[in-house]
Amino acid sequence: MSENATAHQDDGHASLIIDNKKLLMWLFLGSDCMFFGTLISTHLIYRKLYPESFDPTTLFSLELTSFSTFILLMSSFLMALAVSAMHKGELKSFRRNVLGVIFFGLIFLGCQVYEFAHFVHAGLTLSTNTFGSTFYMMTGTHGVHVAIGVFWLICMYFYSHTGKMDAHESAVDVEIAGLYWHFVDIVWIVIFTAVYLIEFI
Amino acid sequence: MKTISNGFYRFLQYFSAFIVVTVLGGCNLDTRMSTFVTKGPIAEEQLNLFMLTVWVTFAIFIIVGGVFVYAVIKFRERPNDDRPMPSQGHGNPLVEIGLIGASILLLAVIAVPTLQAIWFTQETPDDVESRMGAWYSGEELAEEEAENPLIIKVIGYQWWWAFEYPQLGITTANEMVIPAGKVVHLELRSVDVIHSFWLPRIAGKVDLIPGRTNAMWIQAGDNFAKWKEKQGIVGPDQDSPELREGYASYLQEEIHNYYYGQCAEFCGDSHARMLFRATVVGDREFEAWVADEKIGHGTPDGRSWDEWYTAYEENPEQLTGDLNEGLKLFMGRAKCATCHTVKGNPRAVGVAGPNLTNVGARLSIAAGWLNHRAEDGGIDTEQQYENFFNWLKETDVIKPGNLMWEANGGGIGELIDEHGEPALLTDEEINKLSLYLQSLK
Amino acid sequence: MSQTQIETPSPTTTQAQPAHVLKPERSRLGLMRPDHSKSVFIDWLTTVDHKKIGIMYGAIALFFLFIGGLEALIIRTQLIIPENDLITAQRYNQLFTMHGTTMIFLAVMPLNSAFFNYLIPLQIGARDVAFPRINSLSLWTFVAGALVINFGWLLQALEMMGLFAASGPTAGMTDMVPAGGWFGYAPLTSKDYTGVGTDFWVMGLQILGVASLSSSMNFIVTILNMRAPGMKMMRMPVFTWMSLVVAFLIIFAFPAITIALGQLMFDRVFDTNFFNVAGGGQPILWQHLFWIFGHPEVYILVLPAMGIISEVLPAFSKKPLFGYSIVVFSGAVIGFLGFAVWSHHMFTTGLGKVATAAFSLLTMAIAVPTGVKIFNWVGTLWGGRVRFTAPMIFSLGFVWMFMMGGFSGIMHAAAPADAQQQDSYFVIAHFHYVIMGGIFLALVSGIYYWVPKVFGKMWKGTLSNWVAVLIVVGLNVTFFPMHFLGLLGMPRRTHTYLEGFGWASYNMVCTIGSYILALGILLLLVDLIRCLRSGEPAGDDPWDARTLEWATTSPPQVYNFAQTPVIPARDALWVHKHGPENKKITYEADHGHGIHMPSNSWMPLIASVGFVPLGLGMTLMQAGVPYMGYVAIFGLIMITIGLILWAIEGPGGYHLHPEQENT
Amino acid sequence: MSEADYHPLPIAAESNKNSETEKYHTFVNLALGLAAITGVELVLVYLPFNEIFIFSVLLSLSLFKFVAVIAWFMHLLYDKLLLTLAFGTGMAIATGTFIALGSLISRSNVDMDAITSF
Ligand code: HEA
Ligand code: HEA
Ligand code: HEC
Ligand code: CUA
Ligand SMILES: [Cu+2]
Repeated sequence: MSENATAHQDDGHASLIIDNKKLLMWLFLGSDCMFFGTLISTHLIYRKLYPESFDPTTLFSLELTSFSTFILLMSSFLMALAVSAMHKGELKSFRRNVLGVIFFGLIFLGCQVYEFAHFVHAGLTLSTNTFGSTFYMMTGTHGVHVAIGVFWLICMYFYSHTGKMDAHESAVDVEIAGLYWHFVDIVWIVIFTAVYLIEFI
Repeated sequence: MKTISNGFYRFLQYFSAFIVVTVLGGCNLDTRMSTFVTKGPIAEEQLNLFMLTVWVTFAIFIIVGGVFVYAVIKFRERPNDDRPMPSQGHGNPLVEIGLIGASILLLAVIAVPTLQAIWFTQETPDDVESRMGAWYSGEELAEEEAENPLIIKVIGYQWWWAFEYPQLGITTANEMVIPAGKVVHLELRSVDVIHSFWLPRIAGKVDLIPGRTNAMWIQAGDNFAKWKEKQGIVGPDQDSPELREGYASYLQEEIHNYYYGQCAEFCGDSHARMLFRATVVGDREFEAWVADEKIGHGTPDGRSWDEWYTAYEENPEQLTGDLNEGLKLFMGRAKCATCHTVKGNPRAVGVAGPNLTNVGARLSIAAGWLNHRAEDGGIDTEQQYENFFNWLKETDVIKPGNLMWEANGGGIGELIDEHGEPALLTDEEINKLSLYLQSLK
Repeated sequence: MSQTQIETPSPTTTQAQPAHVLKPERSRLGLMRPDHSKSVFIDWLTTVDHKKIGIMYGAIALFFLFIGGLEALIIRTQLIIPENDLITAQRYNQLFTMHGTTMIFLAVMPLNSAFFNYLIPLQIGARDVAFPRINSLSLWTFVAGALVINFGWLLQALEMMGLFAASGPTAGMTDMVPAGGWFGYAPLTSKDYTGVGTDFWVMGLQILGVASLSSSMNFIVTILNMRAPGMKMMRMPVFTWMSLVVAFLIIFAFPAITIALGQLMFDRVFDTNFFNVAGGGQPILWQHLFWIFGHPEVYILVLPAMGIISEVLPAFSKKPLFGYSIVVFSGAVIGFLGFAVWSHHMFTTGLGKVATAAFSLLTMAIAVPTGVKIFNWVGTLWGGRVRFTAPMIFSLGFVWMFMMGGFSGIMHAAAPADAQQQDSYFVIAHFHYVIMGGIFLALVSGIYYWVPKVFGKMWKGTLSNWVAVLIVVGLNVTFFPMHFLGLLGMPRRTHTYLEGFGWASYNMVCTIGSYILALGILLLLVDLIRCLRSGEPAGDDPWDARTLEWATTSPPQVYNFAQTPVIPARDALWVHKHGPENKKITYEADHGHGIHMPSNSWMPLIASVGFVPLGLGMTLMQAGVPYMGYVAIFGLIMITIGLILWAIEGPGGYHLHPEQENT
Repeated sequence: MSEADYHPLPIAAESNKNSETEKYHTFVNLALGLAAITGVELVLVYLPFNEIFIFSVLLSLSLFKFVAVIAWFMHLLYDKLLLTLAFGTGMAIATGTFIALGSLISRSNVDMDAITSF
């Protein structure tokens, strides 16, 4: 989280003027594309192979999922504000926004837990069929990402109360947390369309 | 099963043989599973393409390697070298582009035949003379079957092969029989893990993947047209009894044979022991074989099966003689019939193991691992007996992990007597079973 | 350790800072940092110095090279005669699986990593990598993964002594060591067919994946961000360039296998249907996912080797690399194309004509950029002054042998021909030529080239010639006959074969060759030990080399360069030595606050060690060992705590003042 | 990429204040837009239009959302090109692999008899 050998950038090694941590995060996200790409591919391939095996429209509630999509998008918005606030050094506004993000993230997770519970109750488990396997693993991995993000932001929130935040370092830390959070959001954008919406056409 | 008596002695034996072979013989490329000596259009096409890649890369190797060696020698540092410092140039774009162009050109030389070969080998041709209707004169075929080539369903099991002939209603195991010179269409499936069907002299491999059906075509020997072409007889309508005869003798002399194949995809403990055979025969021979397979076997003493089973149930002591005893074991205590089918025998219809119809006529058992083919191509009966005996006695040693030995209580390694105590087959029982199996031909 | 100082004046160096002068400080956690520890042990365990980490990577990799080689020797001994029964089928399958896995993931990749770690910061004039503590995490996580993946051997020994039996979901299965082949094709790796060995394999690879991913991201940042002033991208040494490409390959290729392994793990633990045929799973999907990773993986292995060659050949030809930019570019093209050819490992799976054709052509296309490299290496020699030093001999061997391996690759690429070659010994021949004849020779070349820099000792005598002769002869005797074996129909992964197929004499030659090879490698070790024990001081630049790492002391100081160098040209040191006056390397003035060094830390080690209980817990749970779930959770907690403390403790750091010491 | 000269990191806090306020408006607009699009999507799937049409509209809408979040929320638009390259390469390889995989695996080869449970 706060790893940076070049904290003392005066050593003069920054050839590209990108912060190390930020670059690292973007690389991670590029790599994460492949993770989710593989998961989503698996899901869609099995959907394509066995369209008759399962009709998810009987289970999915588009209203609920749209709601959680909306929630996640708004959390992204708040996250952007939080990063902005940090850049301006407005700690208060930062805290407010981050709390919002955490709150929205928790709502999203709540929706997902509810959804999973509902599906399992309706008889779709990991081992029911390929749909169950791919769906849970994919959305579950996304959920874990969200949970990690929430945990991270909670840590940040508390950290902001220790008074140890310095405008320069922490702005970057918050920014990369933000990058992560937005990425989780865009993955959901893809999942929402590719997994939920197209089933209803 | 042969056990290794003296490892070091055997090592010495092979080592001296090896010296002799390498010094005197050079490389013998005409071996049982050689891809160099082909006996069918697919393997031939594959070999030709391979040789093309060999020559092209060899040429590149000579040129590039030559320049490389020349450079190393010519430009080596000599003692007291007072030549000026080499120029510190950074390359020459023209040379680069030229070499890239040359590489692409050479690749094209390989690529075009590759594409042709892909289409040739992967699309079952509609060869008129290979249609069942054109050559098969056995029992009546369904109308639509007459338009198709012979179809064989190849099914892979850990670690053996089932060959079903759906058009003919027969099934055999581990030794397939196919007609010479005819296109045969294979449908490949697996029931457990991935296997791969490889018959090197006739065709490269195609995998048997569970959850998936694959197909390939094979042909042992050329068809008439191709043969004529190779004989230098041009013109598509050339046909005459003499030519037909020449073609027939080509098939008889060069193609009729016993071909070796092996599973080529790692499939568990006994992957190394999952071999198979293809016997390539003439049309009439093939029909005779099919007829034989269809009839299957009668009882050892010539009664009808109904009578035999009545006797078996009412007073089995009446059924005497090694073969009857063997069959009683087969149906009874040894539980063989729960897994094996013997055509004719109405109660031996198990499907967990290889179909044993005519197993006594096959030249190997245990999926090609235990062989009893004599020098002359017939059966070495002593060896055959020994093989059956060893197989039944040491199934798990010969093929560790195979289903026949341990199958959750159903295998012959788990047999129990009437008190529920473990009771493996005795040597005497195995003897009778082996004799019975030998009689299945 | 590497503080040992050899008195060789150089423009960059000043006297070493005696470590004990500095006192460890407290971290933000309030704990003492393990800096400047007098205990060598603690110092190495907690080090964040890329050079020490590199040395440890190298040592561990060499260890596993020997393990993997020993496994290979047992394999070869089993195959020496037909129907040999030295080892059982099951043991044989375990041996080749572990041989492949060990060699690729635990020997060659970490050996590459050793070179990355040691050289990249030196070559670009940096103090250290961008994230020293992540670097330490990568190392120890790699060790944890290696332990987990090899743990099966211990369990297997217990099983054979009757002290352990699997009782969980894999009850009754006696294979405790991975035995599914290095590409673990489903459904053989499902729990119906293999036991807890496969779980070790899955968990071990997952953990190794974490290590590779984290170190790759670290290196990309390092290379892009930490270059010394003037070290433009197109001035970087080719080795660094190739490492950059490899790091990108890793971060884009590893996710595919991570997910595939995850799916496999779910199949085994939660009965999911990814590869379970009865439930609609498609084993073919595993093949795709594996090779989407697997093919880039082989370029991950080979590109660093090509980088080494591109350093050694110019150095000993006294010429710059011919066509630097096109060599760099072709490296990147190889990397990129590497993602578009994976199905050439699946030509026999019934891809269909069009797909077969497409992958066939794309695969052939890779010959072009690879050829470019070969041509440029030859061009480098042309008109140069070729010195037959030990590194050079191995590099020349590489060009030759790799070319041969590449050619059999092209033969594979012709899909119909490959139908006869796939899964036969021809494949084994192909890739051992590119790997042993290629990568391994290059790595040995690299060892001969850089050991004087790393340890400050020079090689003695001409034992290296024997090493070269034995290795090159050995590998050709071992692997050349395998081409014929394959074409004569011998399938790979067979623990034995029948007599009468014409394979016996070839196999015997191969086996004899492998012993020659082993002798050669043994001698390499002897030579290395001799050099380390009694080599003469090497001096800063014993080879009259071209790149920046030779501008500092041998061995380099903890801080690499006392002052940051300013790079005026490609091949900076060469230009410095022989070029015009205005192209000399200059050094930035120290602003008086000394050199900032990152602090050592326990946290990466703690977090990494957590992977051991996590990995073992998860696997042993499958084998039915009680309470293992808790062990796994304990591991997870350990990792989390390690990471949190890591974040809180802060990077820390101290300052060294080389100048002052001097006075 | 070949940036040779180096500067210390720009100090973000002060100098960025103006641009941050500017961004604020962009963010608000974008958030509204994203919410609206999600609404449109939800309605769209129930409308009785041609399937292909709906499908392509959905695809472009989500593509827009995707790109928008990356470009503005994640500042990629304002940031170094290199970051776009790093992320874009991953994205491109992932997409390419997805397309290739999707077209390589088809139902025609599936052995439906082997599947016993759905
Ligand atoms: C470091 C490792 C490495 C490298 C560099 C390569 C390089 C190549 N490999 Fe290899 N390969 C492996 C490691 C490697 N491979 C491994 C481990 C396996 C087996 C995995 C397993 O099944 O366990 C394998 C398997 C494998 C297969 C699958 C075989 C099968 O299972 O059926 C194929 C098929 O196309 C293939 C092709 C190639 C090609 C075309 C190259 C090319 O990159 C080679 C290019 C080089 C040259 C061609 C030589 C120099 C060029 C010139 C001098 C220019 C002029 C040349 C021409 C115009 C032809 N490889
Ligand atoms: C980096 C990769 C790498 C390397 C370096 C090697 C090195 C060697 N490999 Fe490797 N091999 C693979 C990767 C590698 N292999 C892979 C991926 C497979 C496929 C696995 C699978 O199918 O799943 C394989 C499979 C494989 C097989 C086929 C097994 C089969 O399919 O049945 C064989 C058979 O000969 C073999 C032999 C060798 C030999 C003799 C060496 C030699 O070069 C080894 C030389 C090293 C040493 C010899 C060790 C050092 C020296 C000593 C320890 C000497 C001191 C001690 C004594 C003499 C007692 N390997
Ligand atoms: C639990 C099932 C089972 C039982 C019971 C069983 N077999 Fe088998 N049998 C198999 C299987 C499976 C194979 C294939 C093994 C292999 O080659 O891997 C086989 C193979 C054989 C073969 C070799 C066939 C060939 O063509 O290669 C013979 C002969 C044979 N069994 C005879 C018998 C006899 C006799 C008995 C009774 C004593 C018996 N089997 C009982 C399952 C069974
Ligand atoms: Cu079946 Cu190997
Ligand atoms: Cu490959």
